[in-house]
Amino acid sequence: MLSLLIFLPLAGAVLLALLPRERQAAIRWAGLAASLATLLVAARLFQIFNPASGDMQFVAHATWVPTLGIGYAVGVDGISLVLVGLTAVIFPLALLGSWGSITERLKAFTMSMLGLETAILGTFLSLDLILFYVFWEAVLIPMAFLIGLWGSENRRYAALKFFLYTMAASVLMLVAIIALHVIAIDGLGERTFDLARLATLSLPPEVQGWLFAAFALAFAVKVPIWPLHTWLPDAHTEAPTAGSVILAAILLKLGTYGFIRFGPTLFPDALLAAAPLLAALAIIGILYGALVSWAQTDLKRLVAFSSVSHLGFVMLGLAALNVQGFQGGLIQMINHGISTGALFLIVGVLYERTHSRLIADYGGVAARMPRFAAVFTVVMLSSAALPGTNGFVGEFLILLGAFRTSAWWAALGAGGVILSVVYLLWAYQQVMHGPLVAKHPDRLVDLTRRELAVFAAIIVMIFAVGLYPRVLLDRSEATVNAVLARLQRPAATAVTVSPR
Amino acid sequence: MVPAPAYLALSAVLFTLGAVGVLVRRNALIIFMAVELMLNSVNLAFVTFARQHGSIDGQVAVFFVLVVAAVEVVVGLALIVDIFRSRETVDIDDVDLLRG
Amino acid sequence: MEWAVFVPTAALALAGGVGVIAARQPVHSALALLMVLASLAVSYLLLAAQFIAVLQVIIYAGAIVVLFLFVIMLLHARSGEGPREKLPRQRAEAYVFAALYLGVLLAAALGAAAPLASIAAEFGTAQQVGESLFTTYLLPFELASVILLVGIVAATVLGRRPPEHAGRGKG
Amino acid sequence: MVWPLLGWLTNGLIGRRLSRALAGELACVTVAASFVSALGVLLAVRPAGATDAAVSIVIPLFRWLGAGDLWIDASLIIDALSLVMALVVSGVGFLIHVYSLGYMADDPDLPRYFAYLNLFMFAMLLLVLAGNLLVLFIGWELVGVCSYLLIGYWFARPAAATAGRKAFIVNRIGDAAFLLGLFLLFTQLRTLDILQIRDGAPHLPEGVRTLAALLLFAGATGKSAQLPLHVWLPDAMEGPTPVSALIHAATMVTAGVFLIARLDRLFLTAPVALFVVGIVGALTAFFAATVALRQYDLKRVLAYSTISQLGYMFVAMGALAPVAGIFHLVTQAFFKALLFLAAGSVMHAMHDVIDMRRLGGLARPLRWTAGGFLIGVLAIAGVPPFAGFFSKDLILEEAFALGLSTGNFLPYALALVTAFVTALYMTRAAMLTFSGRPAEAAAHPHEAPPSMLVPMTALAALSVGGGLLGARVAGEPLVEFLAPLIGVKAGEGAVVHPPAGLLVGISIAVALAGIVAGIAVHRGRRDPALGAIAAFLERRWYIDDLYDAVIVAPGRALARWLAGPVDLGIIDGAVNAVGRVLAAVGRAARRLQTGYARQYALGVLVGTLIIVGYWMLR
Repeated sequence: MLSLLIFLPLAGAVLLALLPRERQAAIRWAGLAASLATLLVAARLFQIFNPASGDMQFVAHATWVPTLGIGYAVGVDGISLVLVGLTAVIFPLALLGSWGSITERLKAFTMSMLGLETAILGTFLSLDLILFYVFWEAVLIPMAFLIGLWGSENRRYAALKFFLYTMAASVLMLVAIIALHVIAIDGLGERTFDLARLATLSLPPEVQGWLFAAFALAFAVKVPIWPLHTWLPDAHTEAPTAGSVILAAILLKLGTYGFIRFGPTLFPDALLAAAPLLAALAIIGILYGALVSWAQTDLKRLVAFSSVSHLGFVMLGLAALNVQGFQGGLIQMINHGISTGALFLIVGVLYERTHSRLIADYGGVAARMPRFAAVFTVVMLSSAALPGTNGFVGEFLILLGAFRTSAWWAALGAGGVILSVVYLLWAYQQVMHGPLVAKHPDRLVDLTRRELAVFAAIIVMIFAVGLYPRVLLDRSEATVNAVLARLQRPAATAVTVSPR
Repeated sequence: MVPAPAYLALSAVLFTLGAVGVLVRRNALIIFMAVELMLNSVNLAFVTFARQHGSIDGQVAVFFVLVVAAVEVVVGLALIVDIFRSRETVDIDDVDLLRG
Repeated sequence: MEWAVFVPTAALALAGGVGVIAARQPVHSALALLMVLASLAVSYLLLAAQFIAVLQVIIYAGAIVVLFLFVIMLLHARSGEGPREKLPRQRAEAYVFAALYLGVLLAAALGAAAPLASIAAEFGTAQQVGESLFTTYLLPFELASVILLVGIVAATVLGRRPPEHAGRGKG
Repeated sequence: MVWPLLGWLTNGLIGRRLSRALAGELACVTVAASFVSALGVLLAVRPAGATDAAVSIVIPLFRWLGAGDLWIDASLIIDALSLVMALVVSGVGFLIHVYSLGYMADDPDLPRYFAYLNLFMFAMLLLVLAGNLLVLFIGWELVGVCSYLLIGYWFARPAAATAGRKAFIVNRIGDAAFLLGLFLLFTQLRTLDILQIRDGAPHLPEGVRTLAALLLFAGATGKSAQLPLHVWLPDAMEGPTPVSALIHAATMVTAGVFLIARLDRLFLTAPVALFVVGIVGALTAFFAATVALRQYDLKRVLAYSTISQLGYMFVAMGALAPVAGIFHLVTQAFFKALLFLAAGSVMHAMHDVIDMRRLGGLARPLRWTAGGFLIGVLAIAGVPPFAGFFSKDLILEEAFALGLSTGNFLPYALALVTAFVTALYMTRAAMLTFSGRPAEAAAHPHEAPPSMLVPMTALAALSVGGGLLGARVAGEPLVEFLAPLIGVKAGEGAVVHPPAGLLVGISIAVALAGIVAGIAVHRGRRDPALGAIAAFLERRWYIDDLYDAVIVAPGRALARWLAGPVDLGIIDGAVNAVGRVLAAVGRAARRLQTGYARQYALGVLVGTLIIVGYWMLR
């Protein structure tokens, strides 16, 4: 089941390779079909998933490199389930959203997208550290292509920066993975990279600290946690619309997912010790991202920095280390995927029409594009966490969780709630309100039917999550409890690690 | 009976001669011959050890070295001919395209 | 008795080795190399490696040296060394390090003082080597054939005259 | 409550296809349906409520979200308070919808207008009927959004768009505090259900109660435009006038007052917080009234008077008399909506001229409007028997009583002075607008269409008679209705009763004096305040300027600084510096690659020498 899910997009990409590159329409439809098929499988998974259990479900094992104990192991629990759902939903939308804007090397583009989907799903679902690492790095390749080949003016620089920055940080994670493996040879008496097996190790705090630091660095760059965020605005700005959407909606979640998946499981003590630091960085990220957004002149950069702010909320929720915080962080990951993805699509709509991302080049657009204005309003309010939309559920739970850990965290985080309105409304007003300013007013035609369909789906999700978040929350609750339970585990049966 | 160290010493001297040839000469052909010299000195060491330990494995290794040497010479000489065609020289110092 | 054979062959081999690296003309080098190879073949016989000795003569002396000579003829047998030494310190450094190297190697060689093992009469015959090759070393043997194939293909490709400067830069 | 939601959905989604008239009428019908529903519920509850008005009917809807020990049930609550509020909201809302039909008749984008208006009605009803603080918060934020949308309705005008944004942001500041208050309550009580909080609040530690109450009050100051978060309301007058009447006078801004009444037991048991509430209310009332003296924009005068009246309501809350506050809330909704509608009618007639210096002599051409405005003025000034008199008087009495029992007469004194100033500036506004010479801008003033006049008439009637709801002579029906539910002063049975007659006399005298002074000043063509004070008032105590200088400008500068030097310079600079260092190392290493194969070979030899030597010497 899960393997099918993971490799379905890849299979689609392989099939695409057989299509002649001139038949653009066929390529588009085939790519969409592959991603929709994946969505169907994911939906079925969602349906048969047992929400009462906090364990891994649908686990599949296979040996891969037996001499080193590397295995192919996949499984899904409540946390990865919702993220898999998000991935499966966003990809068709992203493909639809860039329907007309990609005409050059369309086949390669679609194949990259599908390959990316496989890599991301694999990352979310793998239970073996090496497998995880392979998928984790595999994500970079199609993404760097997406930025570097279909991006705008400064794309080479952005792609290179993105690739090197995240790659460099991940290498340390590989070192830590190997270190864990070596420790496990002594501690468990077997060669293994299996997460469940490694989780039974109980490491001394000092070792945990170092290993966690290595993991955390890789994840922190991906999230990105302040001050490791500077690749993000460049990558976002230069990437094509679909690339930005995927990057914001899903790729950043890999980092936060990593924190959830590996932090409590492998390094509970280190996580407990690092939580205040993470929270502090998260809060700085929230406020900093919001303030810097306010000063941007480029719409895409603005949205990119808003991502820094939003992901700061996610990290704040995770650092709270309680149920509300975790659940809120999880919901916020989904929200950010939906809302920020939608914001990038919105910028894409404008860009497609006038080829400018500068805020100053727009004004009074609402008069010419009323439907677009309505969509923009809803998405903006969702991003600003208006109650009733998805954003509120996430921020409410996060801040509540943070409040229960430390009232000051929540108070500072609430400052981000205010600032988010400041920059979003500012940008909205500059672009949509006031007298009409545009280089080519006649090109500002309202949303097409296809775009409307994409946004309709997004808006439905915004309100669905906002009004009935239990669809997601119920499924992840048991898992979150199980994960958090590990943090309360007494540090018994410590394995002595012999220095080599 | 000539003891093993004598053969090995001969092998060592031949190897060093080959190395010096590689380092000092600039004619690609001669460098190649010096390499052959080094390979042969190693072969001698292999055979000596095979004899010393009474194991046939050393001679098998020589067999493989021979194979590799043959291939190397064929490919290497082809390369030299190719370079000569394009640059009219076999001086190895004139071939510095990979200079940084 | 064996010393009487070993000392002259060793002396010939050494002389040949010096000749290889010292000769002005490549042709002389090739002939010196031939001398080394022949001397070594005799040594192999002394070391109970009849099969290898035969191979040495056939492949090296018969094929490889001929190939060298062939190429030397093809390239007008010019010395090929340019008039100017571009690496002035290379020669001195090479001698120093080579001497050091020789010291290390000799130390290793003289340290391996274990007596020769007693061996059966058929040691080193083609039969025995072949048996080992086709049982224990079957896979490497097959791989060797692949290497040979690759070499043939490579030489063919490299030796082919390119069709009119396609993609060939003169730089 | 569901009705306006339906209206919003239909108008928002397919409004463009509907005929223009239909869109408006549909909106009116839905709101009317809400009103009728509320009335029906009232009548249904009434028999039970007559004996036991404290009963609260909770209607659970569905379990909204849950995480750990947090469970939020979306539920509605129906009791005396929420019904009163629902009736006021839907009633005034209905009248204003009807008025809008006339006022907005020329607007090209009518369905959008009514969609927003209906959404607002939905949100406001959700707010007043919410059974859970979080649900209330949804309504609370949603009305803020509607307010933003409606203020910025004419988005092509930069001033309107900016005003809308300002309103939203200032509200958000209060909301953040509100949210923190919610967290505090939840961590203490493990629930956000309003009834459970009411029951649980008195058992909390004093400090927690005070802090929670203050945080929630901070939220209320944002929404109800109290000091120091009042700055958005005057700017909000950029919106269409019916919107100002509905949202920024009658309903939304009173949400803060409602919140305190809703959580009366929390507030009434936190004396420190209550003290702050009373003082802030009184200061705001006084401040806003004085500013109103020197405004020339008719709508801004009304806006400041709204702020001032809201201050009164908070005074009432601070004086342990939420019932009086709610009473004033109701009457204020009537007469302030009336005043705004009259002002709107003037604008309608004068082609959107709103500067009072360019108006004048309109009493004759706009007979009905002028009459309505006059009634409103009398009501707000507190002249009997108009509605404002009774409610304002009740508050003054309670404030006096508070002074007697605690020795804190400041709220009473300020409130009394404010009453005088209120009468003064309202008279001034009325005189400037309606009497005197016809102003230059008076091209061809024409009376408003019936769709505008009828609601004004209805509101005028309510402004005249509304006071009876709480008047002592009529048996105080509203007070009777509400008192059992809220504002139970536990253990304060023996309150010192002030000499009611005397106080009433003082109030009336002050009001009349204010009116007389207003007329006199206007006649004498003298400005009521002089010199530096005038400038001070005209610049609204420099509060807006202060905010601009202290918060907005530095914030913007900080943002620019962070985005420029810090982000691009330092942080990204560090990243790129790493890249540059690596590139430099690469360039240095490049020189090792001479291209001479023999040199490489020498390297190999040395390398093997080192390795072999190491192994041999080891």
